[in-house]
Amino acid sequence: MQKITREQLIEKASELLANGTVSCVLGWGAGEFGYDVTPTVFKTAEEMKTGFVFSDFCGANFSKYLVAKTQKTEGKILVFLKPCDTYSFNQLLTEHRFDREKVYAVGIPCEGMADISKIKAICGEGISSITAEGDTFIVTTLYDDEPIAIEASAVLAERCVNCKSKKHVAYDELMGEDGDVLDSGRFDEVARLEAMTPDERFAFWQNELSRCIRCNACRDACPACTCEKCVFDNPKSGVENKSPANSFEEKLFHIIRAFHVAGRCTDCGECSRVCPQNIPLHLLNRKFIKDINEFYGDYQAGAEVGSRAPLVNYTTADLEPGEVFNREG
Amino acid sequence: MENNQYLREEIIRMSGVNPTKCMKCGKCSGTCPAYDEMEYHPHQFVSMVDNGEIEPLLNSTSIYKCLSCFACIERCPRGVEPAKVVEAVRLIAIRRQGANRMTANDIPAMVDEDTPQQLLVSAFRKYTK
Amino acid sequence: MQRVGVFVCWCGSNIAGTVDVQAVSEALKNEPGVVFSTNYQYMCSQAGQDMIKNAVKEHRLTGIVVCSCSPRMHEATFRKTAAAAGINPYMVEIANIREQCSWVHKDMLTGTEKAIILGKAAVAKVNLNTPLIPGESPVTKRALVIGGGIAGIQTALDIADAGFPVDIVEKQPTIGGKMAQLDKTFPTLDCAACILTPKMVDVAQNENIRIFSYSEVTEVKGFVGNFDVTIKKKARFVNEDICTGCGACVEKCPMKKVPNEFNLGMDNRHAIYIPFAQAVPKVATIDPNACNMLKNGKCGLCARVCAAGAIDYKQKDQFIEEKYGAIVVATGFNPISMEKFDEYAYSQSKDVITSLEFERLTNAAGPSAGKLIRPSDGKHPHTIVFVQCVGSRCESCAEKGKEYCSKICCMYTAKHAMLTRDKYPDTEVYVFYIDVRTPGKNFDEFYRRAVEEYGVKYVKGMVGKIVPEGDKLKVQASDLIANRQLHIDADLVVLAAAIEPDKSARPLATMLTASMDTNDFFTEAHPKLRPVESPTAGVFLSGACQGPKDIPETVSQAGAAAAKVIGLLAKDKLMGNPCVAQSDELMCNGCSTCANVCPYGAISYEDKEFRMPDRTTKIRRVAAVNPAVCQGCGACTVACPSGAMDLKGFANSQIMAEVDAICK
Amino acid sequence: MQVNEYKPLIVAFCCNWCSYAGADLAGNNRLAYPADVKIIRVPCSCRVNPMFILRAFQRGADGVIICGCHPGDCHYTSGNYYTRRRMAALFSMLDFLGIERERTRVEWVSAAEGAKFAATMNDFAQKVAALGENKRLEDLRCKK
Amino acid sequence: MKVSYFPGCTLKNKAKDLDAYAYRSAEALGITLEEIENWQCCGGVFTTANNEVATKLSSVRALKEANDKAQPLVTVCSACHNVIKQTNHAMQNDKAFADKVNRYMAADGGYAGEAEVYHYLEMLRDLVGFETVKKKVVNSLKGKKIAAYYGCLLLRPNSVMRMDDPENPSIMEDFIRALGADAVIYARRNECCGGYISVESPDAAKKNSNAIIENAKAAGAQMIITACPLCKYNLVKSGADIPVVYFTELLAEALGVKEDTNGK
Repeated sequence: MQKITREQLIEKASELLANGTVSCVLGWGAGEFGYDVTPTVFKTAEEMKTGFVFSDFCGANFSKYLVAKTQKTEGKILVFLKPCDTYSFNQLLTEHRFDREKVYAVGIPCEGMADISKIKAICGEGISSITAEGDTFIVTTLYDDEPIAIEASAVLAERCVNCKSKKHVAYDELMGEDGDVLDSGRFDEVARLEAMTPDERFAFWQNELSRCIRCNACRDACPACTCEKCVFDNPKSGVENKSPANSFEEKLFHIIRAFHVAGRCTDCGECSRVCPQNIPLHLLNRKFIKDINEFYGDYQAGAEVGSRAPLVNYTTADLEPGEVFNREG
Repeated sequence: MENNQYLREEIIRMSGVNPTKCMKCGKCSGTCPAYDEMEYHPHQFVSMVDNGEIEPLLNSTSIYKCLSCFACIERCPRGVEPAKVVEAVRLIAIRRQGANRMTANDIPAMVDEDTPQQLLVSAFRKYTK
Repeated sequence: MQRVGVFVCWCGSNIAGTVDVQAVSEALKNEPGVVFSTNYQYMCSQAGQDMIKNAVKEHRLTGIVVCSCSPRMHEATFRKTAAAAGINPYMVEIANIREQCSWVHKDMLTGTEKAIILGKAAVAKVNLNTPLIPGESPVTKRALVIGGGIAGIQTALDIADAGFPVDIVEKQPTIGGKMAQLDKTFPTLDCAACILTPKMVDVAQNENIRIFSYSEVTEVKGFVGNFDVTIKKKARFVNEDICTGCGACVEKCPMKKVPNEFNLGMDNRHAIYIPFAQAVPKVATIDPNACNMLKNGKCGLCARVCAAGAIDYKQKDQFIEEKYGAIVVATGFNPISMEKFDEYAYSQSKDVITSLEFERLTNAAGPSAGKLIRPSDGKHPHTIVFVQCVGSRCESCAEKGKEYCSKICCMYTAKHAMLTRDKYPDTEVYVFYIDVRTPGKNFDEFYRRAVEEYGVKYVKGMVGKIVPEGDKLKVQASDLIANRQLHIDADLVVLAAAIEPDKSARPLATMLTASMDTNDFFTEAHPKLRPVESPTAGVFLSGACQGPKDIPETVSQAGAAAAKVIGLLAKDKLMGNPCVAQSDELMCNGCSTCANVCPYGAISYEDKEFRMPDRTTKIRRVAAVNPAVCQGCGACTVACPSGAMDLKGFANSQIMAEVDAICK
Repeated sequence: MQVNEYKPLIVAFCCNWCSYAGADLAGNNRLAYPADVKIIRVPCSCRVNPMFILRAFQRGADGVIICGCHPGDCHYTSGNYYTRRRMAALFSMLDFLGIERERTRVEWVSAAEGAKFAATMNDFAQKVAALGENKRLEDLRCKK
Repeated sequence: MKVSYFPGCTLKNKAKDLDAYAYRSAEALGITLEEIENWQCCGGVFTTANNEVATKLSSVRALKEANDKAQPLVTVCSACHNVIKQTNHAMQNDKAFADKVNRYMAADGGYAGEAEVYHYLEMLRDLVGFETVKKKVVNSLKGKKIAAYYGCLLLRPNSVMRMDDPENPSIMEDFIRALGADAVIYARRNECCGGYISVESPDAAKKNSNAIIENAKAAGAQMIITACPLCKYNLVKSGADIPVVYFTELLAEALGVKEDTNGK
């Protein structure tokens, strides 16, 4: 389903390793199952040939890893960036989180990534292999005799269904064609919730958030959450809280987290992708983005390096907090 | 004094003009090429509409004298766009039943051999609904 | 653990009338950290203060909570008491149980209950207080004034008179600014040169003042009391120290068709020139764009005739670095371009001029030697039309013009009209106005004189179009009072062009981290209470760079700015407010979010080396707050995503503790 | 009448330069407002971290109000402009989660507006009291 | 290069010259004018009220046709140009208006103001380039003092028309210079001739037109050019004693295509 192949990427990486442009490659490595991948550093072409993976399950956004990796690595790191990753990449540069000079970014096209939970919803557990054939996935499981064929479009990740942009906003080199910023319906779900009564909204979120096990996966995957020390881990912050407990921080973790990334969140959707409880966390971020767009004019974090986020900016004519609720009339 | 809020709002809505932006400098009337033809002048249109005094304007031939040359729109320092106000008042007048100012029967008397079609078309647009 | 003493004040019956003070002091005894709690009739009295001092000694208190009136009333008092008792003044917290409790609640029960909670909150906070010491920084006792117009001149003279050295940086070859171009000044009509040039001479002769003319500020570093400034002294190809200003070079220079900017291009000057007779410094300058010698090496006449040998074709731009304690911005204004207002035919007729051009035309030292003539044919104009508000008071989103009132035009137009009628009674003078705005001492009287005594015809209305035809200017305008359209055949039209800040102001503001409004006027620290200070500490504002101003207003603001500078330079050390932001380097991401919201430019970034647990080192960018510049608003603390930024005296943990205490 | 019996707990964050002085002025003029309102002094409304607000709610506050200088009058020139944006976003988010929007408010009160301060607090306290106890943030994550 | 062309009512009747010269000159400059099929009259003046819809449909249809062909829409007549450009601007910026229009347009498919509208003069300046025009001139008009008469419709309102500086335009002067003649600058070149008021009050139109001609003559003009049939009519009717011609005629003359060679 992806237009670019694993082989093309390995070839590009090998070439850049060979000519000394980069000293290592930050890429997707094989995980436990075919559909789970893990960020891996490859030092040689040989390592890549054995361990590098590129498939419809390589949704992971690697921008965040550059913060730590650029500190530890001599020479440049090659990183493959899908369009949505490039926004995070720029946002981190805006925040001076890594040295641009130490990265060689190759933009790669993305046809949208698959959501394994959607596949599991169809095939159940026990998947032993998934192969892509054209626009179809062939899934074999331990429990079914016959492989199951699934339309790729039916299991596209939510964030890819509502892809905001196929355009790369940062790269040193581009493989394939660049796309455009898309007019997606990504705020439709937020708007649907907004149209509910407060009681319905409360019920919705109570149901969603009550599933949280405070595993911190959302935070750990989020490219905006790169703080040297997270407030939730810092005893001095007054909100320290590491484990699930029936206390303040526990309940408001997601609100605080969403506020901390408001204006910085590029809407990459990693939080929801990695949530083991399938909580639609991205909706919190999108609510902030939608509000900010509506209150202060359209703003896309990471669209350009050095832009000033709306929450750390103002005009004298901004709307009043009380007017927020009266806008509809 | 008359204060027709309904028509005031209607004119504001149709024209998209905010008459309160006017600072009463008179530049519109200073620049108007049809000034002498008018009973009420561009600045008065803005001020009278703002005050809800619409009937005198509706009943005046001034509404047919604006040339739509947009000089007042171009030169107004406050972006008030008086010509749009005049236009809105004219439309309200002309949309009233039987209010056409010109009919096809009037035409033969007006034309000469050089009269461009544009002239008749424009006049018709301005004088009839 | 803190040892906290609680002191509940009765304030006579002011507090004790609605609050059971005994119950409050009893209740607070049980709070964590509290080792002593008492109440007294008047805590702020000498006896009350002594009670606190004694308790500090007796109970070895480290923190004090006073439950009393508003901290805005007596916080300073109790801080002094604490200091006298030997503990840090910032270890005092006040619970406001008078204004915000006993005075607004009626029954004893609710009053007492709330007072206890407020007391608890104060105790919870003081438990987390730390001793704070105001930062100190030295002050370089030298001021920089940027701009050598009347604003800069007055500021510099006042500072110098107080005994501090001042440098003026002026981008033109001479100081004097716009005022030097004016003819007479309202409302007294004394000649501008007569009152300005003596001041210019004073500047030149004042031992405390150095003039960097033909110079620009190119870099500013540092902060209040300690600015490092780089000044570019542009090459003028004349040795300033040797040139006597005799003018022999100017006379001999063969390039004499250079538009004279001092006369706004209405006549010409030479390639080597002295802008005007009273220029300070009175030295020649070579215009490199006009001089043949500099362009193609042919000529050299001026060097040959210069007896002093001051001409130096090889002179280069010089960069001077200097330290300053304070910087005054006095960059002034310019009339806006009339390019977009061609309904007034400014580009089509030489006889449509701006008011500043009119000043030059009536100035005895101007291109027509003070004789009012039509620039096109030199004839005497009989009908003169003045148009006010050209480009002022336009809609904010207008494509041409400015939103604000330029403030000075009403008065100078009245002046021009009056002087014209006075000198040339055969003229007819019309002034078209929207409103005549003349607030100011003797201003309206002045305008009325123009009308009543000098017969100037004021017409309420605006000119819509000017058509040059033949040797006339056909003015079409509205007369709103008479409700008619006027048509006047004029000989000369004078446009009162809006004024705007000098173009050099914007880049300068960036260098100074001083804020500007959307019109590029400098923003004051507080529009009413700190009108001559920029929000950036140590940067002061003088004259029209802050907003349109006439001469009297400019001079008073210039003096005020000087007073502020003197107040600063008089100090040997600057004591900061200790309640300033502080960044925890270990947690700081270096993301610059805090610097974005800081109104004072107090936050900078540096690369720091950190030792990691695995013994490697890591270089990270981290924020550093300059305590001398920070004013302690706390905007950065909320903007900071990692919580690295905190505010001393109002720390996250302290406020959180107050919240917890109240919500228990 | 029974509806209004509930005594809410209200936390008011007041900027030192305007609203806190406004509250003092209300006191000077003996303009009564419910004792349920407890004021915390901050140097500027922009010092109020959303975490403080959430903490107050979580610890049982029924309403939180932030008072600052009128836009354009900030002692620090721009602090309240940031407050305005932050709180617009935060309160909209709380509303999105189904928390009653009447429990949060931002009000600009100058040092001269003692009467406004008292009136604001009376009005706010009354509205919050009408809602009764704040359970929703408490219950947002109730394990079923 | 092919462009869509909206001639307008007058160019097919009383101002056939204006049309014919436009065709021939364009051809000489390598541009094919492709006339909009079944074009309808623009209505002569743009009704500024935002609830006036039906009168603007003909312009929208023309715009849509040009856009469907991915061609810019070119007009010669100032009035058509003004109406079509203002309509297009409203389609782009006034959603409520565009929605109403698109309800009428349902059968033709929607339109949202995507087309580019050029006046013939803008086409010469921006698509052809006056330098190119200058090179193609065969009969230089050297020595002729020609005054450009813009009138109101070409330039105003500038926030929509975006053709030139509305108070000090230069596009027609540059055009005149490209043909080798001298351009005469005079202040009334952007004042109204009186427009359709000549129906009701011929004297008022005459007063305006006279002032324009006198102003041009005082500035030394020997000829006036215009892009608007109504302007031309009013100027001529007021008793102009210098020639008033369409700019396309001048262009055709300079390009040497004034005489009809194709029997067109």
